Amino acid sequence: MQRHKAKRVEIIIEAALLSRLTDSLQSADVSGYTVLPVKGGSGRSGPWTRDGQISRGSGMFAVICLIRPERLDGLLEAAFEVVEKHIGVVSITDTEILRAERF
Amino acid sequence: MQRHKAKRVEIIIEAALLSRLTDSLQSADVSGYTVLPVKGGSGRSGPWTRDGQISRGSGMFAVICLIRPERLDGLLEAAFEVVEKHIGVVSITDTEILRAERF
Amino acid sequence: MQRHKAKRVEIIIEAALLSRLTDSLQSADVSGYTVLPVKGGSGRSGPWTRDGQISRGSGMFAVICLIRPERLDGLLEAAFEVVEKHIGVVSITDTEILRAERF
Amino acid sequence: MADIFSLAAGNLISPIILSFVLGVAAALARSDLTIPEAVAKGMSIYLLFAIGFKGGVGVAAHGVDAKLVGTLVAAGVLSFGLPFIAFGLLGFMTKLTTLDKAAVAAHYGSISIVTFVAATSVLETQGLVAEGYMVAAAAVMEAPAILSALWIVARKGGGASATKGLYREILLNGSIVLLVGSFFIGAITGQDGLNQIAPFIVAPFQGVLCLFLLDMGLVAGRGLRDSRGEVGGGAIAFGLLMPLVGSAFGLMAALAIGLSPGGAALLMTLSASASYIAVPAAMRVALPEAKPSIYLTLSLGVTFPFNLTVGIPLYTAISTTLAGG
Amino acid sequence: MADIFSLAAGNLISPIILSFVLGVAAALARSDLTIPEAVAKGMSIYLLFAIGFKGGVGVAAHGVDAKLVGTLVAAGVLSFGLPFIAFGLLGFMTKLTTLDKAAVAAHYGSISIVTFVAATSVLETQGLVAEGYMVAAAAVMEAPAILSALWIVARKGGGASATKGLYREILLNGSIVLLVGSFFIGAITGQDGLNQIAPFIVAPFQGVLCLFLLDMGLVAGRGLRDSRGEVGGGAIAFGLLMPLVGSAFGLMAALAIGLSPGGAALLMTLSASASYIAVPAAMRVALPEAKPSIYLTLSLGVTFPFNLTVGIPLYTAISTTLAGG
Amino acid sequence: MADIFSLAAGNLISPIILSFVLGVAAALARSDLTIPEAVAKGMSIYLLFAIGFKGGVGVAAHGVDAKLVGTLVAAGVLSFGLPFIAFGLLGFMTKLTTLDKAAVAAHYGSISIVTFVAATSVLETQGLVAEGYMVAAAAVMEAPAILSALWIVARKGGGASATKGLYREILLNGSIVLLVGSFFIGAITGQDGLNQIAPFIVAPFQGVLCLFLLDMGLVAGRGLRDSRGEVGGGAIAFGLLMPLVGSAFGLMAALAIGLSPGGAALLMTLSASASYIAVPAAMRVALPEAKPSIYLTLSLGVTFPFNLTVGIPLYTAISTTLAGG
Ligand SMILES: Nc1ncnc2c1ncn2[C@@H]1O[C@H](COP(=O)(O)O)[C@@H](O)[C@H]1O
Ligand SMILES: Nc1ncnc2c1ncn2[C@@H]1O[C@H](COP(=O)(O)O)[C@@H](O)[C@H]1O
Ligand SMILES: Nc1ncnc2c1ncn2[C@@H]1O[C@H](COP(=O)(O)O)[C@@H](O)[C@H]1O
Ligand code: NA
Ligand code: NA
Ligand code: NA
Repeated sequence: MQRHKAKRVEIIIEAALLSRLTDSLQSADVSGYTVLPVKGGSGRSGPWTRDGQISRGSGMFAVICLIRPERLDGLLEAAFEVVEKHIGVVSITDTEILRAERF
Repeated sequence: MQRHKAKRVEIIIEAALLSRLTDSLQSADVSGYTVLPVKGGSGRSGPWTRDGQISRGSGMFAVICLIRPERLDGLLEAAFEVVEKHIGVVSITDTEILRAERF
Repeated sequence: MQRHKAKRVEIIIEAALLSRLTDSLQSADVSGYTVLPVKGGSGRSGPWTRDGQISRGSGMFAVICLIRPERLDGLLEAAFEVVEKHIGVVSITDTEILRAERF
Repeated sequence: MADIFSLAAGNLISPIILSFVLGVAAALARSDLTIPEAVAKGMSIYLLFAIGFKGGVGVAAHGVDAKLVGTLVAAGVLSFGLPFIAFGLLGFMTKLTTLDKAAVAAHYGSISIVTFVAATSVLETQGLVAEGYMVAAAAVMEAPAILSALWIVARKGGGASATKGLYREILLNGSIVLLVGSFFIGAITGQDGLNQIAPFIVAPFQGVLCLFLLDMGLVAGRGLRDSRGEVGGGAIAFGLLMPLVGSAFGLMAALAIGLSPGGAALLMTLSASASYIAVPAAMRVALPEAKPSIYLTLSLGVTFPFNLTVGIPLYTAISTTLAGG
Repeated sequence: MADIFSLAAGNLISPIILSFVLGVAAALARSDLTIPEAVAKGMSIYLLFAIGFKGGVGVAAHGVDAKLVGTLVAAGVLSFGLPFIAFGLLGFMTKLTTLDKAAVAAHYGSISIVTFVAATSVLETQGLVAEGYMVAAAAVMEAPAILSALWIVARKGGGASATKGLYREILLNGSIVLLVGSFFIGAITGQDGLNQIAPFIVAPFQGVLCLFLLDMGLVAGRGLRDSRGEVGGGAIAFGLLMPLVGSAFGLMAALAIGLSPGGAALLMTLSASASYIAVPAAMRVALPEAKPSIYLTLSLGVTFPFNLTVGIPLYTAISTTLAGG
Repeated sequence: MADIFSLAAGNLISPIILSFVLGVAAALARSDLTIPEAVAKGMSIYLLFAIGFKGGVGVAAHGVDAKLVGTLVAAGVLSFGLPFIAFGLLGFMTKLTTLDKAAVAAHYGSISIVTFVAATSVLETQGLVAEGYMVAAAAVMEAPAILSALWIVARKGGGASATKGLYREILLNGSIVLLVGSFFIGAITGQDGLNQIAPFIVAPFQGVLCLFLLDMGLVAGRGLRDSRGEVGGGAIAFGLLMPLVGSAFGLMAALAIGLSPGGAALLMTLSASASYIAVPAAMRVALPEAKPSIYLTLSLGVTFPFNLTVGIPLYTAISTTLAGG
């Protein structure tokens, strides 16, 4: 099966900012992403779990974008605009995809 | 700690097809996988979120398979049989695993 | 945007051991991780899904750690202490991160 | 006619309908109001269990009669037959592909259990009693329409994939199993059983239905918002006409069988309603190229609100007039 | 005074308060007791729907009068104004940064709907009736305080990011939409509507509130456990003083408007309470550098338990004395 | 004996049992019917809270007497002791490894709270009143059996890892904390507290139990389906015999203490039941090499249905005969 080089960007971000991130991605023409729920985690601001949150806007999500390598920079800029001042981590991994015409 | 080369295959697939995919993997002798819930996403068919679905069969899941490199092709064929006509993305990443005797 | 080499460690582990794993990570000075819920999976002990569990301690979680390459071994040792005798898989992938000062 | 309008008005300002309207309004205004998926599923399990159980108790109380068999047969025939009528109408009224037409047709042959539940609660507030086995008729009507649609596609040379296991899956889908199962539990334990759990399945029923319809409104409203433009005027007209056509067939069957006015209203409602749970899931497997944005928008965004607001009071009024004592 | 204490004692050993205490104790003891997020959200939707609906029915029953407008205006003024007082007090009592002070101030201008709900259920057990539109006052008070805080930060040269859409988001957040929406449903359907769904929204209300407060206790307890040390003595003193200050302003407004004793107690409670749902979410977007560990610990870990245990009985006693017949 | 059979038959066609049967049947037929995890946890929290609270109210009403202490001591002794008997029986009846035998034994010394809840609701429908503090006995019996199992393994030279924190975790696990906590809330607030929340924790209790047992049936059925073959005939025979043995010890203790017939039936039920929540979680940590497929199949797939259908009516009949007035 034909595979094509791509990048897998994983952004872990606060729930309150999720719609801002996806809007920003959309306006940078990144229309493919998948959002996974996050149950909890830990970082510089200490540990937390979702069941211990009462606030709707609380918790975090993981956003996964598969994207052609040449479009990576646009994506990162769009993401960074939102993530910048906030809690959130971004990682970029080399990957391969099937059916590249979709991306 | 001894690490071994492996592939990490991530398949994002419609809920209605999940059991077909796992059946197909099983019959291709791929008996190790993990299924993560997906909260929402966006692609060519537009954005969606799980809380906005009423249908049982709705939503998507992410299936992760760690597999020895030499068994990758069998896995991809088995997966592709199910994914082919449907919504869904497949990515393959180089990775390393501990305790290779398990895979 | 400046990117830095890092490792992405993904540990799939039983719910009953999650707090032991995160404690062990903390005491190895790994204070950054994200926990994703797992809906189901399959392995040597057969398939299962979360909706088919009644036990609180049941189910599994996926723990993702982004970490500087030089700190990987400490992390793996801390993780392995907990994972060793139990169900659970560990994979290590090369990745890149933004804002390395956080890690 | 005056009756129908006052009935419709009375129906429209019930907490149930207004909760649905609130949901639609919140979704269209892009509020972030959402009901968690698990809670929505929990409520639908509650509603199915309650409605099935009460139906079974009804049968235990009034006994099985010849009408029961007639009703179940009629239900099966309606579900098999209506997709062909829907497919034909779609040919006249829209330019959809064969696949899309067949998929939509399957939805209209099948039923919406929430519409059925809403109808039973309208009947209740009007003091009309329906045959308990109407719940069984609802269960019977879930699946056959899917077969008709696949048969249409196969005949037209479309690529329906008769994937193994699909039929088993449809027949054993959670809603049907729960509905039929709780029907039998109700039938076996009868009034005694009902007395034990009435404070759970009878008293709070209408209230839970409100919150459930709030969620349905949110989902329908989001669907409408996102699919603007994809569904043409012809298709929308179909979504308003088909329930009337379906209910007319339901009425004929009810009169032929001799159902009570309440039973007739429910059979009309079943025939008029379109599925948005079981059938979409089956279509994703069997006809993956058919567009969900079309069939979901029609069944959930057009026909469901139509039945909830205009349809149910209309069917009730007609059936009390024609099948009435 | 004796009255106040016996009232406070009576309040303290209610199932509601003890459930909260159980939650705090379980969290501090590091028990793994948790209520799933979806269930907690489901309960909060239930509570908002019930409280809004009952408020609307109250207005339908007693009619709209001049006091209603007065109350809503007063509510808006209180929510706009209290943050300035809070900001000033914080300047005296703590060494927080301007950003942190502004963020905390926003929380105290806004309201905690669960505190409000707990107060209504205390009133109920005492046979006090409040104006139905107090629910609308609660909705009015949710948002203005956020604007005041952003205005403070802008004046002090802080970096409030007036991100587009924030105001829309605040006004259309789920809690407000559900509260206002169900208020209107209650007002439209009136006593008839209430009769239909009373077994759902009236009878089990107190019990659901118990489980919800159990969850609040778990969350507050975990918050207290994790934030030990981050919040100084001055801040904690503020968290105990500010509700008294806020309630005094609420009382003055209530007396000026001429609210009933029950209504006065509720306006005092609203003014005394601090948000921990809507405002924190807005702060993460608008003032991301302000520390959640400070504002959440104060509003949820200090002021919420204070109001629940000491505040509500105190406000009720004062209002029945001063506004009382 | 005739009595026992008619009692058993009456019990078997209750909505509660039939809901469990429906769940098992749906799972064996591979239906996709599932109850979301969050909803199932929510229901279990409801059941624990309600049963604990009512127990506490019972103690508040009837007062603490010498029997209470006796019952709690007996409960502890039973939970410590039964694992040794179970371990011995397993040695005769099966070829399991020491680790697996010890793990299974731990389950049978501990208790199944849902079996307890089902027994209380059978007692209720028969008008039998049990001592309120039986709930406390249930809480006492959760944990000691785990210690016995670890002690057995340690003696036999097995590799039980006495991981730090395990004991704290067991004692503070959510179920115990909630059960004991709500017991105290009930005891403190008494009949007044119960009156406030009875429409929530009393009236709908049986109905919620039905849905919960539907879920238990689904889980047990799936477990049985997946573990076919792994659990031999000897082990299954143990799963049917051990509850009878356990209940005999429970009966002796009850007679010695002088419990009422209802109380005796509950202590028999507790002794007869096997854990499937607290103990499995502890075993995964302490004895990870023991096979969950064995202990879960036995406790949830064999003993739980046995107790639910045959055991509870049997224990009730025996206790009303022997301990009865
Ligand atoms: N090194 C890391 N690896 C994985 N996730 C992380 C890491 N650091 C932070 N996170 C996630 O980001 C959230 C916020 O991190 P922080 O801003 O450092 O408190 C944490 O709760 C984790 O979910
Ligand atoms: N480029 C992408 N990266 C990550 N997930 C994607 C991507 N494209 C599609 N998806 C996921 O696949 C689903 C269906 O995609 P589509 O078939 O393009 O509508 C989306 O809702 C996403 O969850
Ligand atoms: N090869 C694999 N790839 C991904 N996940 C796996 C794999 N093997 C096992 N798992 C996960 O680990 C769990 C336990 O595996 P096992 O111990 O082999 O039964 C499974 O239920 C899966 O969730
Ligand atoms: Na139909
Ligand atoms: Na306030
Ligand atoms: Na036992």
